[in-house]
Amino acid sequence: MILGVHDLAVTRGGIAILDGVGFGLRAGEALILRGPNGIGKTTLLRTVAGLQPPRAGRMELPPEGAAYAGHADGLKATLSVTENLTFWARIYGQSDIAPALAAMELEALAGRPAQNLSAGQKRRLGLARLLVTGRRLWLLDEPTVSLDAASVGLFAKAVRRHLASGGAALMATHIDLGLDEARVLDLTPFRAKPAAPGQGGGFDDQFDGAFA
Amino acid sequence: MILGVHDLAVTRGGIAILDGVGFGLRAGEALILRGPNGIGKTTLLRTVAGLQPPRAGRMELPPEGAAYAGHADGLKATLSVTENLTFWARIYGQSDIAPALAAMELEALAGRPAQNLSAGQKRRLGLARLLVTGRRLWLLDEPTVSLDAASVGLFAKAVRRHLASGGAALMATHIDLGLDEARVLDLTPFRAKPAAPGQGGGFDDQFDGAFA
Amino acid sequence: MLALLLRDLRLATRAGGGFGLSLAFFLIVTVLVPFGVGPEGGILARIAPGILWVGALLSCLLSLDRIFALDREDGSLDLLATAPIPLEGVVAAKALAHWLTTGLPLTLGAPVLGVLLHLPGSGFAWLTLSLLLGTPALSVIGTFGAALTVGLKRGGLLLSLLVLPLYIPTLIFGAEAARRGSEGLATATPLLMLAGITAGAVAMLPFASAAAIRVNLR
Amino acid sequence: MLALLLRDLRLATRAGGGFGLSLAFFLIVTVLVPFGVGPEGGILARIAPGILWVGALLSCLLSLDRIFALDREDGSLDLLATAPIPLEGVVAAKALAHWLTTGLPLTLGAPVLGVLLHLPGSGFAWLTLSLLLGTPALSVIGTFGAALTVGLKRGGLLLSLLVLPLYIPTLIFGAEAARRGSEGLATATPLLMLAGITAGAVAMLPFASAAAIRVNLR
Amino acid sequence: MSIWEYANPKKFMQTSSWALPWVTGLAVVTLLTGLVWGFFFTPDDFRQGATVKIIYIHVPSAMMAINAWAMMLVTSLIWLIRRHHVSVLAAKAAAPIGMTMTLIALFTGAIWGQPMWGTWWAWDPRLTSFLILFLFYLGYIALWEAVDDPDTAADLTSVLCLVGSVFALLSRYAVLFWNQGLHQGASLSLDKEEHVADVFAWPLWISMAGFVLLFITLVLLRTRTEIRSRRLRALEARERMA
Amino acid sequence: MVELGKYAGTVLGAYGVTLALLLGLVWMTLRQGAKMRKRLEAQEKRMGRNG
Ligand code: HEM
Ligand SMILES: Nc1ncnc2c1ncn2[C@@H]1O[C@H](COP(=O)(O)OP(=O)(O)OP(=O)(O)O)[C@@H](O)[C@H]1O
Ligand SMILES: Nc1ncnc2c1ncn2[C@@H]1O[C@H](COP(=O)(O)OP(=O)(O)OP(=O)(O)O)[C@@H](O)[C@H]1O
Ligand SMILES: [Mg+2]
Ligand SMILES: [Mg+2]
Repeated sequence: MILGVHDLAVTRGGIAILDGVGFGLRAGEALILRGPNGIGKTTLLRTVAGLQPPRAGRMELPPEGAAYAGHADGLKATLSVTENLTFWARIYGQSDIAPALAAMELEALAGRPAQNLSAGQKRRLGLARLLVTGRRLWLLDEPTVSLDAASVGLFAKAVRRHLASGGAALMATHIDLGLDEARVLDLTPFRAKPAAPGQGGGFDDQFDGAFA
Repeated sequence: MILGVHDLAVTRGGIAILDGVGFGLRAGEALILRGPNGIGKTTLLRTVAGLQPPRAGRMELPPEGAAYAGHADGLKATLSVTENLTFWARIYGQSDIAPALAAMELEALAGRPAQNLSAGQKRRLGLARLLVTGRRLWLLDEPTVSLDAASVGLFAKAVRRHLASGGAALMATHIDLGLDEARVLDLTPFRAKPAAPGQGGGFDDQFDGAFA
Repeated sequence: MLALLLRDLRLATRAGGGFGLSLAFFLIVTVLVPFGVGPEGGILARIAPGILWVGALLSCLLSLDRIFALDREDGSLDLLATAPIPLEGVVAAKALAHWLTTGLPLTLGAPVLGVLLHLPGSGFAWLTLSLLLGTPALSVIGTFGAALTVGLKRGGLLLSLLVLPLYIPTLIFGAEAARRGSEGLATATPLLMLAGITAGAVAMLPFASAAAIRVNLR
Repeated sequence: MLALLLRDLRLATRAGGGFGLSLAFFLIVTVLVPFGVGPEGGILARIAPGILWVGALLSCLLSLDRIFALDREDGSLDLLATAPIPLEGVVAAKALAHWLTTGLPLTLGAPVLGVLLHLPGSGFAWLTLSLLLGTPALSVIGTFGAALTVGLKRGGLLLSLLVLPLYIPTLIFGAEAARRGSEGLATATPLLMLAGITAGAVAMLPFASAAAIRVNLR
Repeated sequence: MSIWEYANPKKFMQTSSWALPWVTGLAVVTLLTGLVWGFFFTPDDFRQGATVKIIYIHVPSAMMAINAWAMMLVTSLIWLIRRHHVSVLAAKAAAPIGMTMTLIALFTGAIWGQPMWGTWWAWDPRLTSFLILFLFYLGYIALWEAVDDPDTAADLTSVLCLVGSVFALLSRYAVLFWNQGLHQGASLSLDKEEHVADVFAWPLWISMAGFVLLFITLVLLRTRTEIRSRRLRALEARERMA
Repeated sequence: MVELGKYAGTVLGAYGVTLALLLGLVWMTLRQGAKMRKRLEAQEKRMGRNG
């Protein structure tokens, strides 16, 4: 078991968004989060990544943590493709970026400053970063935004290779990634219900009756 | 004829990207631009919008200009949904924002500051802005990024209504918008070829032989 | 245009919008100077008009990058450039909004800070008048600098570098008027020059700024 | 961590990265003061150490928002926070990079600007020494302020407002040491205090900064 | 044949490569003549002593500092009006030279000021104007560095040069109003009283000519480098698209 | 040799600074020129003279 999530509740801006979310992810498995806009996919992924604390529930994560890729790609506009990728590789203690460049077909752009890439090329570079983290668990928030069909294919191939080598991936997306083997979890049923009066655990739920 | 584009060449960072692009758009028509990442869809749309000068060719635009919606939505994080929309309506000399809110199902979020919207909700607000411009020609760059299936449906409905009322739309996208009546133009064949030595019109093409 | 002005004023007065912060910065610069040069009243009184002008100028400077950079980042500037209002009007509305949220409060706040620096009694009126005449020029010139650097990531310091030499004539005449006023000398010439600079800058620079923005957007 | 330090230095020295610009700002503040207070050598000499310290402090201040804001905007900070290096280390590397690109150049540039303000000959060595001891504290304290405001759009002026009170002790002792030095008095006490502030800030503040960033990210 | 033909880089490269050896040679000869004559073979001034020898570098560099900016103004205008690429590249090429000239005038003036006025620096109007000019150069160069699309940078720096020139003039008057100053008046003027003696004037004229020629040489060299870098950019773009 | 008297330091300093700055400028100009020429030649060799 790489990731276990039990009865998790997440909040955004102090307000409960999702409640009672639970799932597990074994080596070689991928799970796709779905749900309408604003249901809380981004919030859930950030919580699992450890960027914000859960409101309730429990998570089991690999000891070394997960590799997170959000809406923004963490690229420096004035550094070249190679320099950007090398930096992240060194941060994660890796050294070889050539396979990542090859996997996302970025070799031809290697010397180009990131600011001169198109939207999709930037995104491909952002995904190449995942390959140099060496982490087993990937958390991806709408990874294929702006990608054309060929690049979505590259991405799917990279995910498959990652799964085959014993990794796992949790992804939020609205479109079809072409990863038929992945399980799908629709978050709609977990939408948080307003806490019953006096029942919620947080400070904000303890007011009922205070101003009688 | 709402938009006529003849033999257009566009540049990015001083470098020719597309060459000889031509198409026409009549009232009630929609055209979808396709092509791999980095082919120049964004650049073409910005050129048609008048944000950058074409390198060559001719465009016929409606006298009042076009409504452009790019990757960024032009939202102010601290203003509410209503305030954001009212501002753009006033800039375009319109006053009624209620239909736009309704078309994008934003009524429930009307008082919420834009910073507290999810990625898809922001995008919906960005598209609602188009409805308050009163312009006949829409130029849309990846309009459905981050939208869920239901919102893509809303968007398609809004475009159809716009076309039915005599408008036209030019859109760049990688995914299926469910607008089957729209024509599709693949930009791949228009990729600019390096100017033949000494033939190009720009300063950068006049060098050949300069260093003999 | 009015819509734009009102929106900018509303944004500035919202939380995090920066209204009052440049006034606060002015306060802090004025407070730091006595810590730096020591507390003797005589010297402070002597340098007060100059320091207040320099402080007002710096606070103005620091708020310049808000003029266009935010609109550029969230795409509003692209949309404004394709909207049915002339870009010169956009620029003028932005400069006016900047003056209303920065220059005017600084002008009104300066006399209060003058007390901290032992500004002589006769100097208050002249200080206020010179700031009132001079700060519009600071806003308009600053808008030009902001327009030049709008395409650059965090152009803040470059912006300062470009704008400061342009500010020098305004500073010289403004501080000179305030200093002469506080020493009881004639102030007509520097005040006239100041008014001339402001009038000229307001009349001409919006065109240069709009041109710079057009270049930066393409 | 070393990778981060090197990246930040590289980013700073790239075009538009802001290296040298804070030095330029220092130069400009120093130049503006005579325009404000008038050209008389005696007065300038008297206020020179204080103005130079205030100028160095302000230039330092203006470059603070680059420390984290850019990384926040492009998502790097989220990624660094989930990376296998302690956030305290990230903060320390950032503060060091800031000092190397700001505090150190300011220290080296100050004597040259001293000439413009007629700093007395005996003052140069003490000015440099006090800046050398004091600027690391400015960088570390500034990093803390930047960490507190990292979540805010254009928090620049708010950042100044938060950091300036924290800068005051450093400024007082630094300027005092420089002033006494230029007047030929004993400087040991303020210099010792300055060294103490720097040592304390370097030892403690990175923890507070890392905590602030964690809070701001969630 | 009009000067607009030099908008073609090929034409400019050919002509400049033909002219360069001549201009360079002439520059070296005049500069050496002027400076050697001035340094070794002129008498001391009765009031200023040997320091008067500084005039042979101070005045020409001060003059070139202003002339370089004037040239940048003209070439920038030509770019804005006629889209003459070589013209704006020449403006870009001239800026670091003008800035160096400004620095030389400032440093030699400061060194001269030490014995003459007893201070390295005084807020004299002419000195102050030069300091401001230095800031303008700095801003202009920094803007070129910061923008990476060459035509965008050309447009922005040209607008800055235009607006900056107006404000530079304005500063000059402001500074004169602000402080009357210690500095020498123009000593090569026709006014008899102020006229420097002929023994000093000849080498001064020659080294001024030398500075002008040196400026032309350097502008040509640097413009050629700028044109090459545009060429390299264009080739790299072609390679990328191929 | 010329006699500079008590102003030797001043005059030599001024000439020294000037020479240093001028030589620095000339050296930078030539070095940048040579570097650009080399890069351009390498690129032209790689691509053929006209791309
Ligand atoms: C740092 C400071 C200085 C600067 C920026 C400066 C600037 C200038 C300029 C621009 C000129 C040319 C004026 C013209 O030809 O119209 C000039 C000329 C001259 N300067 Fe300076 N100067 C400085 C310091 C000094 C000092 C300290 C002295 C000596 C006492 C001095 C003596 C002269 C003389 C003798 C001339 C030639 C007279 C003339 O042609 O105007 N300068 N200086
Ligand atoms: N400043 C620049 N200088 C040089 N080339 C650039 C610059 N900016 C972008 N490019 C290049 O211009 C080309 C066109 O980019 P554009 O953004 O128009 O592509 P796009 O079709 O919108 O791609 P996507 O689908 O990925 O958004 C890309 O190959 C990109 O790498
Ligand atoms: N600061 C905030 N305060 C209160 N509510 C917020 C805040 N930020 C976001 N929200 C709300 O939290 C909910 C969850 O947002 P989240 O970004 O996680 O959605 P999402 O599932 O990723 O949506 P999308 O598919 O549109 O990206 C949304 O309804 C949003 O409006
Ligand atoms: Mg989301
Ligand atoms: Mg695009």
